Order: sequence, then C-alpha cells, then structure tokens
Amino acid sequence: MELGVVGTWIAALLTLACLSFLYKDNPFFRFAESLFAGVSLGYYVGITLNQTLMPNLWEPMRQNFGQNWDLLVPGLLGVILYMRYLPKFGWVSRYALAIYVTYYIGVDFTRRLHGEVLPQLGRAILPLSHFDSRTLVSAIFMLGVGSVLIYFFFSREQGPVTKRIARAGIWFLMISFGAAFGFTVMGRVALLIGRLNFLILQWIYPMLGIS
Amino acid sequence: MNLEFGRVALVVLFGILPIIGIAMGLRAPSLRSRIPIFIGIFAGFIPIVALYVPKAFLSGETGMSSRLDLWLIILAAFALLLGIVNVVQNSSRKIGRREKGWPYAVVLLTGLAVTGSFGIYGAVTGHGIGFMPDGSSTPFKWVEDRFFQPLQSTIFSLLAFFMASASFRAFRARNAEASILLVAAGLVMMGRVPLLEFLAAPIPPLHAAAASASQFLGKLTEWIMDTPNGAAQSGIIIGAALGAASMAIRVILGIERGYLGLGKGE
Amino acid sequence: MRTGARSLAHIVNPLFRAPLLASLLLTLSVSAFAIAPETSSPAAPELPPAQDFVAKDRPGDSGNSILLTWKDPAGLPAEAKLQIRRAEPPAYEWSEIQTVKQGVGRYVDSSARDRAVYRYEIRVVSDATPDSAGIAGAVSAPLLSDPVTSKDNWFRAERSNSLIASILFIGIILGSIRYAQSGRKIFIRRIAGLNAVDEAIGRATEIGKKVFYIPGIQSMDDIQTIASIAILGHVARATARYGTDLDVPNKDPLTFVSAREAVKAAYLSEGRPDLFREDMVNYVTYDQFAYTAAVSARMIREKPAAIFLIGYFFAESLILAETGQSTGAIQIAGQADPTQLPFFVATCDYTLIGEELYAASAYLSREPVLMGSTRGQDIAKGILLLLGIVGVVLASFGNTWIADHLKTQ
Amino acid sequence: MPGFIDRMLTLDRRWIFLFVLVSVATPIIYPIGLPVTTTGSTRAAFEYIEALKPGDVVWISFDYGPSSAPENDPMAEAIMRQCFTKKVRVLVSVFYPLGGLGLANSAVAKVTAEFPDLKYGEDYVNLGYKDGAAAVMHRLGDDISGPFPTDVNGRPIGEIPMMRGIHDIRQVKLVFTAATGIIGEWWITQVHSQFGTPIIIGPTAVSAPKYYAYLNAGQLLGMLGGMKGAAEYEKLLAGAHPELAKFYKTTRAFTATKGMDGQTVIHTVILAFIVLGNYAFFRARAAKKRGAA
Repeated sequence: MELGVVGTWIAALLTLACLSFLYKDNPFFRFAESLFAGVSLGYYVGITLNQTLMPNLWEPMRQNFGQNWDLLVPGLLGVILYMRYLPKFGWVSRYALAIYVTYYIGVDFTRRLHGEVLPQLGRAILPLSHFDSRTLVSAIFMLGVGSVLIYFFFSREQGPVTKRIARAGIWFLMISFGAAFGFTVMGRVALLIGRLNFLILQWIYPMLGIS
Repeated sequence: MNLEFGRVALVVLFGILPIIGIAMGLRAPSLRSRIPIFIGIFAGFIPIVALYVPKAFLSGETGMSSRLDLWLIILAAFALLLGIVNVVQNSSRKIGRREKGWPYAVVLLTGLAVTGSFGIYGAVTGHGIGFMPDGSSTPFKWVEDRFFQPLQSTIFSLLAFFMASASFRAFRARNAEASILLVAAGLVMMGRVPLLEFLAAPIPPLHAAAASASQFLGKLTEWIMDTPNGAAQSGIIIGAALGAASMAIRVILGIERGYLGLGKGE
Repeated sequence: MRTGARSLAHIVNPLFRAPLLASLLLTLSVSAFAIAPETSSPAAPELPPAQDFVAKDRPGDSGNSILLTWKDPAGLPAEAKLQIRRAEPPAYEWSEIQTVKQGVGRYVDSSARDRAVYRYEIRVVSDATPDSAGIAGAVSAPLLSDPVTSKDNWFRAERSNSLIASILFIGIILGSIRYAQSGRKIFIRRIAGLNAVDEAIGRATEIGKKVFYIPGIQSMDDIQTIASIAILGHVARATARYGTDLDVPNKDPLTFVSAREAVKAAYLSEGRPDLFREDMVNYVTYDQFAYTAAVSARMIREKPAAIFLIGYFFAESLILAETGQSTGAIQIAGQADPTQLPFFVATCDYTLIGEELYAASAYLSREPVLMGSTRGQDIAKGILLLLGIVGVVLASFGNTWIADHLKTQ
Repeated sequence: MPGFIDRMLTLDRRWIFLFVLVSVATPIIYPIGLPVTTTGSTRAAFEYIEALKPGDVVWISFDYGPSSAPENDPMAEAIMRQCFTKKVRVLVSVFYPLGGLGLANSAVAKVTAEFPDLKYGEDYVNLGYKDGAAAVMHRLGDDISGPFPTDVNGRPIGEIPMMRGIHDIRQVKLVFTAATGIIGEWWITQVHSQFGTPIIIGPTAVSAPKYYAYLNAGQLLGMLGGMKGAAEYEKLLAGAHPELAKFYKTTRAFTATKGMDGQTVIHTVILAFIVLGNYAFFRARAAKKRGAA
C-alpha cells in the first residue's frame, strides 16, 4: 500500500512537471523530459526483448534448431544493422537495411492499390438515375472525390475549367480539414480530462481525505 | 534440419548472397551499394507477387513469403533498438565534455539503464514484463505504470492547450477558404457534444428547443463527416496511395536509393 | 444481369477481353452452373438429406484444402446439424471431419493433402429426431461427392482486378520515367508552398538565424519519409548556397542516417563541404513525445527563422507547429496522410497537401525520375477518373459491372 | 475599444491555457451529467457484436499507448465487457510499441476480474506485443502461431486450449482495433482487404475523419470515434445489458460518459475564443481600412 501511495505521488509530480511547460520551459520540465526519454528507450529494450526476440528468435532456435535454423539469418541481419556505427564498415549495414526497407515497402504496395485505390474508387461509383435527395448526396460525394483528384493533377497547367473544378476540390478539402479540426478538439481534450481526473480524483482527493 | 524450399531459398537470397556481396565489397567499393539494391528487389517483390500467386513454395505456410514475414518481425525488433546506440553516444559525449545541460543526460541514461535492466531481468528470469505469477507487478511494469505512463500521457495532454490557442489564433475568416474551414469546424464542434443543451441549462423555457436543435446539429455533423469529408478523404487517399505506390516501385527497383544514403547514380 | 454485363464488356472496351478477366468470368459462370438447383429430389425419409453436395479443390490457394458446398434441405428440425465425413484411399474408411450448423452451406477442409484422392459425404444428424428404431439421434441418408484431389494453384482469380491494376500501374510509372529520361520535357505546375522555400531560407540568411527541418517521425520504410529526405536535399543545397545554418533533429535512427547522408551530399554538390557539420543532422530520442518536447524546447530557445515540417507526423504535429508559430518562424509543412493536415493548414504559412508532397520532390529536384513518376501518377489518376465516370454512367443505367469489379478480396 | 482589440490580438497564449485548465477541471469536481446521443457508425459496431454467438472469437488489438488511453481505454473495455457477457471468446494483441502492452495487461486484468467465471486460455488469450506489425498482419492469413509462437507470458500457443480451433485470422469473426496512428489502417487495408476479416475500429478522434472514407467504402463495419464514440458505446451497452451498468456508475473510475461533460464545456470555451478572435480580427481590419482611407 505504501508503495502505491509513493507511486501516485511520483506520477502526480511528474504530471505537474510536464504541465509546467505551458508556463515556460523550466528545469522541472527538462528533468521530466529527459527522464521520459530514458525510460522510454529502456521500455523498448524490455518489450522487444521479452515479446519478440525471446519468443520469436531465441526460444524457437533453442527448442528446435532443426526446424528453425534459418532464423540465424534474420538474427545476423539484425546484428549487421548495427554495423553502421563502425565508420569503416558502415556500408555492410546496407544489406540489412535494403532488405528491411524494400520488404516493408513491398507490403505497403500491396496495401495501396489492392486495399485503398480500388475499393475507394468502387465506392465513389454511384447511380444518378433518380432525382431525389439520395441522388443529390451521391452527386455531392462524387463531385468531392473527383474535384479533389483533379486538384492533385500536377503535370498539366490548369485550364479555365479544371481550375474551377480544382477550386471546388480545395473547398472540399477545407470542409474536411475544418470538420477534422472540430472533431479532434474532443480527442485532445479527452487526454487532458484523463490527466486531471487522475490528479484530482486519485491524488488530491485522497490527500484531502475526500472519498 | 528442415530443408524446405522456402527456407533454403530465403537463406540463399538474403543470407548467402549478402555474404558473397560483403566479401566482394571488401575488394570492390563500387559493389557496396549495387548488390544490396539487387537483393532488395527480391525482398520487395516477394510480398507483392505472393498477393497474386498462391503457389505453396511462395505463399504456403512454409513458403518464402510467409517465412519472410517471420524473419522481418525479428529484423524489425532489431531496427527498433537501433536508436539507443545514438542516444547513448550523444548523452555520454555530453557528460564527458560537461556540455550545457549534461545533468539531464545523466537523468536520461539512468532512466534507460534502470528500465532497460528491469526488462532484461524479466527476459532472463522468464518472469516477463507484465505480472508475476502471484499477480503483483514486475519491477518493469511498476516503472511503466508510475513513470512512463504519466509522462507520456501528460506530454500528450499538452495538446489540449495548444489546440485551444491554435483555434483562437488560426481560425480567422481571412478569405473564402479560411471561412469554410471555420464554419465546418464550428458546426462539428457544436454537433458532437450537447453544447446547446449545456448553454440552455440555466434557462428552462429553452430546454426543448435546445434539445431538438442539438439533434439536428448532430445529424448535420454526421452528414458533413460522411459526405463532404468522406469524399475529400477518399480523394486524398486515392491520390496519396498512387503516389506511395509509385514511390514503392521506385524504391524496390533501386531507382530511388536515398534511403541507403545514396544520391542518384552511385 | 451477368450475361448483360458480359456482352457489354465485350462491346465497351477491348481491355475487358484480357484473358485473365475472361477466365474469371468463366469461373463465375461455371460455378453458377455447378450450384444450379436440381430438378427433382428423392422423397425424403424422416430426415431429408442435404442437396447439391460438391467437393472441389479450393481455387486460388496454396493447396492442401478442399472446398465443399451444399444446400440445406427444407424442413429440417431447428437443432439438426450437418455432418461432413471423409474417406481416404486406400482404406476408404469414413471418418468425421466436422459437424456444422445449418445455413452455412460451405466448408473448407484444410486438413487435406495435395494429390491424395478423397471422397466426402454429408449427412443430416439430429439428436432430437428419433430414427427408425425409435432411438433419438436420427441420421439422414448420406450424399456422396465425386472423388476429388487438392492442388497447389498458380493464381488467385479473384484478385485479377488488382493484378491488372498493379501491372498497368507499374507499366505506366516505368514508362513515364523512361519517357522523362529520354530528355523530353515534362511540365509540373507550380505548387504554392514550394516557391516559399527559397524565400524562407533567404529570410533566415538575412536575419542570421537557423533553418529547422523536421523530417517527420517515421522510419525510412515509410514513403513520405523518403519524399521528405528528397526535399531535405533541396533545402540543404539552398542553405549551403546561402551559408545559412541548418538543424535537422531526428526521431528515427534510420531516417537520421539517411538525412545526414542527404545533407552531406547536398553540401558537397554545392561545393561547400567546409560548411557541413555532422551535428547539423542530429539524433534526439526515439520516443515520439520526448522528441516533441525536446524539439519544441529547442525551437523556443533558438528561435529559428524558418521551420520545415515535412514527412509523416502524428499527434506532435500541432505541438511542433504551434510552438514554431509562437516563435515567429516562417513555417512550411507537408504531409500526404490527411490526419494531421488540418493542424498544419491552421498553423503553418504553407502546407503541401496530400500528393503535393510527392510532386514537390519532383518539382524541386527536376530529376527526370521524379518528374516522370509524377506524370505517371497523373495518367493513372486520369484513367481512374475515366473509369469512375464510365462507371457512374453505367451504374445510372442499372449496370454495376465496374463498381463490382473494383471490389478486392 | 482599440485597447481591447489589441489585447485580444496579442493575447498571451498562457491566458488561454489557464482558461482551458479551469474549464476542464470544473466538471470533474462538479459533474453535470449531460445527455449522450448515439451515431450510426457506433450502433453498427454494437449491433454486430450483439449478434455474435457464444464461442465466436473476437480479436481485440490494443494499438495505442498511454498517450491516448483516456480515449481508447473505455472503448477496449466496453467491447471486452460486451464480448464476455455474450460468452464470445477474446484474443488480445498489441502492436503499439510504446506502452500498449502495459495498458492491455491492465485492461484485461481489470475486465476479466469483473467476470469471475472466465478462464484464461479457454475464454480469452493474451498474445502480447509483437514488433513489425505489417509483417505480422501479412502472416496472419497463414497462421497465428507463426508470428505469435507464445502468449504474453511465454506459454506456447499449441498448449492453449482455446487456440486449438483458431489456426489463422479466418477463424476470427471480428477484429476490433483500438488505435492511434497508422496501425488501425493496416487492419483495414491489409487484413480486411486480403483475408476479408470484418474490422471495427475505435480510433482517436483525430484519425476518425479519415476512417469515414473506409466506412463509406464498406471496408469498415463500424467505428467508435474518439471519446464520444466510447461514451455512445457505454450508453448502448448499459441499455442492452443492465447488469453491466454498475461498472459505469462508480464514482472513482473513469468513463467516457463522464468525460463528455468536460468536452462540452471546453467546446463552448473554444467556440467563444474563436468568435472573440474573429471579432477582434474584423475590428482591427476595419480600423486599418479606415486608417488607410
């Protein structure tokens, strides 16, 4: 229990140190910031070691090397990544880097056309056969997608027509950005609510004996 | 030894070929970038081809693509820790030279050492980094709950303040575009919360009207998010996806090699 | 509907005659035949058997699986289930592989092995219904499949659309790059934010303050970061020319290395290696918010004249941009992902929106590769727009062929 | 009033900061209890899970960190509660490197303690954190035991009874990702578009506008947009399962519904600021024009 109270005090004081940045940059904030930077790196060590390197690399090879002998290669490639810190042999790390980057970019490519372009375009195709409010909404939607795409044409000078359409595209973008901004106020404030909730309900109230 | 085709092929491509390349690179500096780029073509195209070709040697459970996924999970773990070396280098240099603000570097290294060694302790003892068998927190989780979580969430919560000051300063109806931005933001801010009801709370005769206006604003917000916002987002997504896909092709084929620290040519 | 779409496809566009699509259509129509209702079913005993039981290799997979389809008979008790059994050569002993609920109509046996010949049977079982002997647990007559083998396939027919799109797209991009490299002129329209780059660096030179360049917080496996590094190269060439101090704080270690190489190369190419210092491109820390806090503090302390926020940003975008704003710097931001764009638009002087980020690297560097790809992307967009318009026209006449074939799986 | 206008235009940000602090803190001390209305995307998510059958498997991915916990925690908890009430089995994973695992462990421990009948390994499994989320998702179509050879505590997947019927992602009826940043998107553009698994997302409010495009295109089943979405979900949940309502009535615990009071106040304050700012801006512009004329 004692440890719990100490923990709450630590968390509360660190919270206040961070908030003090709003007034101005100060030593408390810089202390908290440096501590955070250090702890977060240590956190990476803990999580990567315990959750990926042990179960996915070390244990499989230790328990059944015959089945998992090939994992030696990614292990070695991983070590090679660190060769960049040796000035003379920095180029060796390019092998690991090339494999790492091109693989993840390849996976990214499969997401783009297959997962984004085709389904999104498919959704933008709507019938305009009836004259009712639904059709109007569909028309607005399609105008939005089309005009934004036209705004993103770069290899042609905009003509009088495309200029107008591109301008409509900007308007759609602005509505979207405005809406997104309005939407986001909530999210950001949510975080503050979370912190103040902690400070008031779990630190100040118990300190004052209010339940 | 499991010598399935998938594994052996991967080992040849991404194990033996690099070793040969490194050996050759020791002699011929011009090969130091060419061979990695050549190998990268395979690493990039394997997941792409596997999307369309289900043949077992490629996409089966033990095929090249599936096995490569497991490899790259491991490589990603190594990559995640890459930055630590830089931080340790920078900080110890700061301390060694007593540069301005060096005590903060001591704080940083202490935080890293303590948290990191708790993490290593968890891995070595097999307790992990969550709960002990008796349900209490491991030292790592204790540090995480008391130090790491409040620090991260508080720094993030500073955003609420910046959000308010940005909207005060930036949302001015300077021109048509800015006005559209402003109106959309205002409508959504009113429509997402029972704002009118809150304002009308002290004046009971307005309650009913405020409630129905609030309902309407809520529906309008949904419409804005769905239709004009949804359309603009679709447009951006399609355009950006094309840009990203074309960049991906250039990177995989080695046309774009900035990520290796190489300019055009060699 | 389907035949209508087929004939229309043949008329509308030769593209649709691509053999892959044709084979897709063929598969579709064959499977439609295969599950066409039978004309007569035998008089059911107590429990009616399942109908139209078909076992075949599951198409478009890596083997080792058989696809079973059937139709539930009418008039089953609610608790009745369907039991699937399999027999293997040489013994041909029936063993249960799964019992499924009604209404599923489909089961994939992924315990099959390639090349082995199997037969399957399906029967209705009901614990509540008494059998002929009056004991609960009735079983219907089994329905037998033809012998079937699983095989390893070369192609996923259902992904033809995305394959065609990918090949076409890669072709267009590589073709456009080739076109640009052959020396023909390619036009790239002016992008508002970019002309401000030199203006901002010029101003920094005048007042003798630093230029900050923040390449986002993602690694080099993100494409926006790579585009940002290309723009950083241009900015660094300008600071080298003007002799202005540059500061590039990094969050990601790989990005850090690439950024340093890019800046070094830029100073070399401008003939000013003397002005390049290693710590111009520096590493801060790996954590997003520790990084944000450190960079914002640095902005306040050093009051740079110009700040570039180009790359992939998350929540830190607003803290960085708002802090930068408060120091009075000219700010130029750019991001392809729309999530953080509202904040940049609200707080920065210029913002590269969405694809403009990619076009910007082409516009600035004038490199044929980048110019060519920008043009290629435009061609692709043109095709998509055309496809969209044709699709809308067809859809308005009740034909959803194009929209249907844009669905991916 | 030129003095006022000048002061408004050059107002020190710190006054705004103070205003924000006070207006968020007040409703925590004096709760108002404003009503919450539900939106279509949240209802769609709720109804889908409500229609799942006992024994179905839902994958809940904690793709966020402490930085967005006040938004995402209530969502993940509400979905877990709904699943456990419906006897739906739950798989938990974490892809957000910084602090996601700690939050997942705490949330799972908290919610499972509310349902004493649950057995680890039969009703729910925590797969823990994994690096390289894109590679893991790429592989999930082949099997789950490849990327996750063990659960969070190092117990081999093969020894866990619940995992026997769950070979790959296709046996999972739904993925719910409580997400910040980009990982939620990968579930849609990679897992859904390649393996067809239905996805429901609980994004932070900042990413929600983008997800409307995926929602429109049918790539997403439903969405809980930020804290408001979580509050809507809590309302739906307490309505359909009165036995769960008690978790949302305790004084100390934090719920999204309670957070909505502060949200309303702050929205009012920010709107007031925007109006004031614009008023000052137009007055100043008019004064300048007069000066020029």
